[in-house]
Amino acid sequence: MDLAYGPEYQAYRQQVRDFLESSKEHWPLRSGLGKPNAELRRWQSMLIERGYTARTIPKEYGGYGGEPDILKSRITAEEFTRAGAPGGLAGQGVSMLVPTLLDMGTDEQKQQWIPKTLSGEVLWCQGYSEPGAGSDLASLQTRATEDGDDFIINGQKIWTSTAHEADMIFCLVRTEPDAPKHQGISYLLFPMDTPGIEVRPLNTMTGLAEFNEVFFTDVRVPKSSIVGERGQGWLVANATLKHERGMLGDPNTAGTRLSLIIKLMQEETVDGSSLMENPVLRDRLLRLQSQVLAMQFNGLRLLSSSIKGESAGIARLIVKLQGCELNHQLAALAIDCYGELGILYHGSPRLRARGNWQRQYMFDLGLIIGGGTAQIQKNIISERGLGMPREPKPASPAVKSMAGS
Amino acid sequence: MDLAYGPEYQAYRQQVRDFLESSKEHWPLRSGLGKPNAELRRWQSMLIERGYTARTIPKEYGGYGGEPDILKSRITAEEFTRAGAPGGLAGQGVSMLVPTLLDMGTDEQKQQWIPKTLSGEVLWCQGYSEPGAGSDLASLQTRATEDGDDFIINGQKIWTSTAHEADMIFCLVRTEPDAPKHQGISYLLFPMDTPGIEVRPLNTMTGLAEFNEVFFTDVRVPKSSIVGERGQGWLVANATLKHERGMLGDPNTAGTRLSLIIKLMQEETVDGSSLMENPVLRDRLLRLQSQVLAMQFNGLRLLSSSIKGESAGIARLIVKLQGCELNHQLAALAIDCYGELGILYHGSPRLRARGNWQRQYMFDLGLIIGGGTAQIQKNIISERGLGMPREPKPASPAVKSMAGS
Amino acid sequence: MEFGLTEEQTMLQQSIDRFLQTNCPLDRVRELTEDGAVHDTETWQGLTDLGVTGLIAPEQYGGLGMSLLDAMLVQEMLGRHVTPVAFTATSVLAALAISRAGTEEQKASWLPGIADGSLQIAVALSEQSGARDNAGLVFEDGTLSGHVLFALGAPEAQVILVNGPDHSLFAVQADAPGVERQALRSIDDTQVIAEFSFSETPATQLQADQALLDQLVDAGRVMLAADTLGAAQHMIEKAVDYAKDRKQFNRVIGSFQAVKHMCAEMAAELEPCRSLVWYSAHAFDDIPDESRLLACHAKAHLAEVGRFVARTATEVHGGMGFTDLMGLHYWFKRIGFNRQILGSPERAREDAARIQGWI
Amino acid sequence: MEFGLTEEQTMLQQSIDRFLQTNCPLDRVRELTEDGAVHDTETWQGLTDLGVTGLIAPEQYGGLGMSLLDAMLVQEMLGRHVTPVAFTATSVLAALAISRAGTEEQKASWLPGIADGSLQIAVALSEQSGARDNAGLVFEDGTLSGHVLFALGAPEAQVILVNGPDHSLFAVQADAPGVERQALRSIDDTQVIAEFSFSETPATQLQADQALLDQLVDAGRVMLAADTLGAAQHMIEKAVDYAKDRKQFNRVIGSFQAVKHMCAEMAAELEPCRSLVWYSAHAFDDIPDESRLLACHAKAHLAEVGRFVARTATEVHGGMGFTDLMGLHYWFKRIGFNRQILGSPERAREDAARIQGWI
Repeated sequence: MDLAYGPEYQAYRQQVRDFLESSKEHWPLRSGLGKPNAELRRWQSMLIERGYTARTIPKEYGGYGGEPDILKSRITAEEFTRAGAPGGLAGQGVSMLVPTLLDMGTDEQKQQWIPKTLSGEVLWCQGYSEPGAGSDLASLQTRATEDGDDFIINGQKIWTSTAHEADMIFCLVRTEPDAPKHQGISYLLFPMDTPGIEVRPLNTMTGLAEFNEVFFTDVRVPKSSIVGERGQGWLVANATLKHERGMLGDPNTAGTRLSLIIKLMQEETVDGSSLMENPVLRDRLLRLQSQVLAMQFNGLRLLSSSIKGESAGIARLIVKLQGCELNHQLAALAIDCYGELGILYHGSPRLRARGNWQRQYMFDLGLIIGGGTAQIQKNIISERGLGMPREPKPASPAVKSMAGS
Repeated sequence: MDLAYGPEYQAYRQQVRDFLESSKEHWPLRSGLGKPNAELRRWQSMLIERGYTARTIPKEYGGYGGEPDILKSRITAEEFTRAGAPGGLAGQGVSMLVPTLLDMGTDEQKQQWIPKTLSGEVLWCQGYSEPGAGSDLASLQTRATEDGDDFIINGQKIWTSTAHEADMIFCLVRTEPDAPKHQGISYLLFPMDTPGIEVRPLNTMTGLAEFNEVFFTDVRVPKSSIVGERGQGWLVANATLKHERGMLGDPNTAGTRLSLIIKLMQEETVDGSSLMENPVLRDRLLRLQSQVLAMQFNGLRLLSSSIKGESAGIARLIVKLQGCELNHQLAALAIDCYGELGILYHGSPRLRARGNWQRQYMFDLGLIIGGGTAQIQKNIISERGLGMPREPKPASPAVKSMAGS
Repeated sequence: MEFGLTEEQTMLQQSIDRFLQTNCPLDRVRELTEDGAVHDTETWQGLTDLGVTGLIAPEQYGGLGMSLLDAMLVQEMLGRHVTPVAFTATSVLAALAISRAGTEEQKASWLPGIADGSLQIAVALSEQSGARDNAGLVFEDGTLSGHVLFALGAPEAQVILVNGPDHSLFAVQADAPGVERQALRSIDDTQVIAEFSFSETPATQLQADQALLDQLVDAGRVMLAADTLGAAQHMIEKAVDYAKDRKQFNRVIGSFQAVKHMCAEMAAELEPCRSLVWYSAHAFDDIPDESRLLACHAKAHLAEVGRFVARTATEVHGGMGFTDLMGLHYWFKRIGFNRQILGSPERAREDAARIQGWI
Repeated sequence: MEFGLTEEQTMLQQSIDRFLQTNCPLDRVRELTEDGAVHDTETWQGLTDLGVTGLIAPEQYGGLGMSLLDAMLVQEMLGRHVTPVAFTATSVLAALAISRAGTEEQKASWLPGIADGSLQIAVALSEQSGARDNAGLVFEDGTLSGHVLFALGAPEAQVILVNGPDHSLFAVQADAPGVERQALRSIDDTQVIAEFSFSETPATQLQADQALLDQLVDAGRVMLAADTLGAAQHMIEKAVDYAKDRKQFNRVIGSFQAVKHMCAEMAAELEPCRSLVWYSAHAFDDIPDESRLLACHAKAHLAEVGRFVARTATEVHGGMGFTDLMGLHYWFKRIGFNRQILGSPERAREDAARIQGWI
């Protein structure tokens, strides 16, 4: 057990701090997931130059070209958070498409897309989910039929964040309708301004349109847009889906929320007494603090396993399930602490924390559902983590009558 | 909404009170489920004479021969509880075999067994559950093979309370091994001193042997011992199993426990302060009080539905699930209130309440599991109460290979 | 002995249910509340025609003089249909306050308007369950000054009933000098809340005392519990229907044990709540000794069960529950609103401890 | 940076695991504890041979001078095998107390015996986490009078360490005049507790203060949390194995989603606890500023998760879990015992609030 990072890393940390200290004038005003402006792209290029983002991506594709170093990545993240500095670009192009292309793309595809994606010149959206295929993603219905050297795509995608601003989409479509459901899918890249694409904002319970629906009507795309083999899109996508699931439930989010709640309980009053003097709310806070600490230390354990290249087994499988639920419970406590004030929203007078707690309480529920519902997570934990059997396949009605049961 | 019982019932209540007041000298010292002594049998006969027990059982079978009257039954129960008076005999013979015989028995069987059972002359035990057939009771394996006019029984039963004292057993055995599993079972009555029966006490986690295992080795029983048709034992048993499930989770038990906890929280101290002054424990108490009240009022609603002969639907289906869990949670709170004292047991010095809370905490877990586990209860609520589909039958391996999937 | 509804009560509830289903479906609610909370005067008029607005007001003033149990049954249906009308404020709380603590003159001037649906009264009691942001009033020289938060009632209310210092209750004309109304916007745009500021505002005092204020809080809590009951019941029904219809992995999701058990747990938690709410309303009407305790428990318990149901029913709906498409969140938010107003569950339980003499 | 166990630590744990599995299986535990709690001297001897009893005692007194983290790993295995030895009392709490607050003479007289396993010391600290039944001591004229409850340690302990008035700590010879030991029998016969009464009993004072007493409570809490971790982990493994084996309705029950999800929930709750317990022990050793807070959280959180796992694993076992046949209840009760001793979870959380200056 050694929680110190060693002299090389201390030096690295200092270097990051110095950079952040000296670069304040370049910090972009807004960051986030949408289309980056010039200021943001300049910042991105400063970060790549120093290896603070795109660290392990080869230089020839516009990355820093460094060796993987989990500790350096973590130190970078810690220092950026501590300083309140905006990070590098974080859209789905950078986090999901780039790793996919590095793994499965042709040289040409890598050359063509990775540098522009990293620099922010091209913004991507992800076309995986469909209204009829939620937890059962592989049952997707969007179809690409052949027409000479092209595919003609028809169908619908949902939960497509940034679709309204994106230049390009990486998209799963069914190219082999007669193949078994996991084997008939291909992974395509095409521009969002291709004729026949319509984007409609998707409002959620938070009152915001965090997502979109995307409709395809006879959208013509050259067959050369495929990444990987035709019909193997499921494999291509799955290689990076894991990344997405691993990111949900981050214990550092919970840690930040916990600190905010401690502060609010010390500052807010009812009938003149601070909320921290309320033993029942305090006990709830402390129960959650136990869980936050446990998840943070679990995160250290995962980090340590990654450094050693070991599998952390169940400790990793549970992060999404436990982390998302914990975040939801923290938001619930904050709302309860505010009492009547806790229901205010939509920029109301007397609104606290810009309504973030209510928004998060609802958005967290979306996260509990999305990226693999809690039920799917529990299936995964029991099957992959504990080695329990899958549910037996149901006898289909036809088979049932054949078997006479 | 009218919670008053009306003049006829007021008068009845007074009559019960008067009886209890004037009969104190006859109250037996012990009651319960085991073999009744002379004192207890005398008391039982006094109660039958007045219709305070065996109320609706015809006079010719030794009952009171009254019309069913749910309110009178409830008033009787209320007044006996209030006075702390021992009730009538309550073993499985009275509560399960007698209704079964009334419903499905031959005249001869009724004549032969009901009067002796009601009077306490004959004590019964129940042979349903088996080690290999828990939630899936119909998969029972105890086999009865034919030998002339007799069956020869081999197999094992479990959870057989009072088996060590019982004179007779009502027992489910498989008489038709080749029939579908629900159709090959028969319901038999036979003496516990038949050669080949061995009773072994079954210790549970409470440290007591509340149950037994019963082993049958070549036990010879005449075929005439069957109640109902041969092979229809499943139907015969199910008619009364419902009664058993309905009895578990009684909200009055929870009400009594709640009162005891209130008292202990007012009386016990830590560092000189009463536990009621601890806001966190008090809040837990109040949460449980909400639930106890809700379940008690739900009980009133069920009573009202019964009087009107209406089905109470979900309100009845949930009683076992919610009631048993509530009782368990109440015991947990009591243990937590006692702090370190809460772990004492086995007649230890400084033991509180004779260790009842720990015993109940564990026994309640047995009740949550027994009589249909919580999982089975939720299946029932969702299927019968909410009309949700049953789980599809799994494709058997043979069928799967036929269907080529 | 009968623990249940009379035939008339069942019919009342059914007729409100049908009326709201036809006249104020979700599409209408959506449209009306697009820019914030409103009081739906058209639906109010329909309810007036059904006699509902005068349910509590005494017969001699044109009302029906019915019980809180009846009013609770109405509110349950309003929750079921997330109806944007301020029924509890005017027809229940104001009607109770004025008929119990009003002078003859006050009764005569306000109760007929409550009964015929022409008068809207806002009610500010929230400081009874904890003052935030230094809310509170002073009464000097026949005028009120200060502010009160979380007043319930229609934006166009002509009269405001406010809880003042020393267990007092005042009626203020909405257009009196020094009155300012500031709409507060909550997650739930189907229920209206506002803040009122007064500055040397003339006010008429009612003959209130702590007991009356307690009764008003009790009645309000029972009504909020009933609203949550109706909303949560509806969410369960929607979840069950969705689960029977939606397919994943070639099966309706309602055949997965995990989904079935989520639905079973919701039903198992909510069903006993119905009896608790019935009893608490009945206690308010007929068993005064138990009324306060039961109101606390109904409010607190429905808040907890409501939160569980709202969340679980949304989960059963998967992504669809999270979007605006099906509008499930209208119920989710209504339940969330009811949880906090007139005392959080923690507060209501603390009150319950006090009522039982435990602290 | 490494958040995990060293190779040596893993080997230590594995060797204890193997030793206990071979030498103190459930059958032996059953037999030994049939009439109440005992300290298993034979297993203790085996642990002594493995060097475990002197783990904490400093090297100069024949011990190994290792860390609480190492001791915690041992205790986890003792919990895993529900081993009836009083390791925490003698080898951890007494060793820490004497090496940190003993005079040279006191160290020399007791630490070697701790190190070589020949000395058993009982430790009474429970009044630090709340006095019940007027427990407490007075110290006058060099003697102790009064009584202490819930002392941990073997029945044959030769020395008793007791927390006295004004943050003091005393050592008493078990055979000194006026000492009475009364065994308390708990649900868990694998752990020994007793009450001691003193009547003008000569006692030797150690150089303790509140800080030292806090450290002892912290260490005790971490050890109890580790014990629950080991016991709960074992219960999950047993439940999973049982579910893979037991058939109902022609399927192994482990293929039912409800059963799978119960197992997944247990694992999801318990797995992060491992890191919490590791960190809390590490903090005791190396990050004193965080030590007290972490000990409270480890104790409280493992108590809550332990209760959930104990109950759920029993449910997965169905009726078999409830009977004595498989002995699953030994783990259930061990977890139940650990929950209450040295401060209930509510108490530990209250302490955590105080440590953070929140109250």
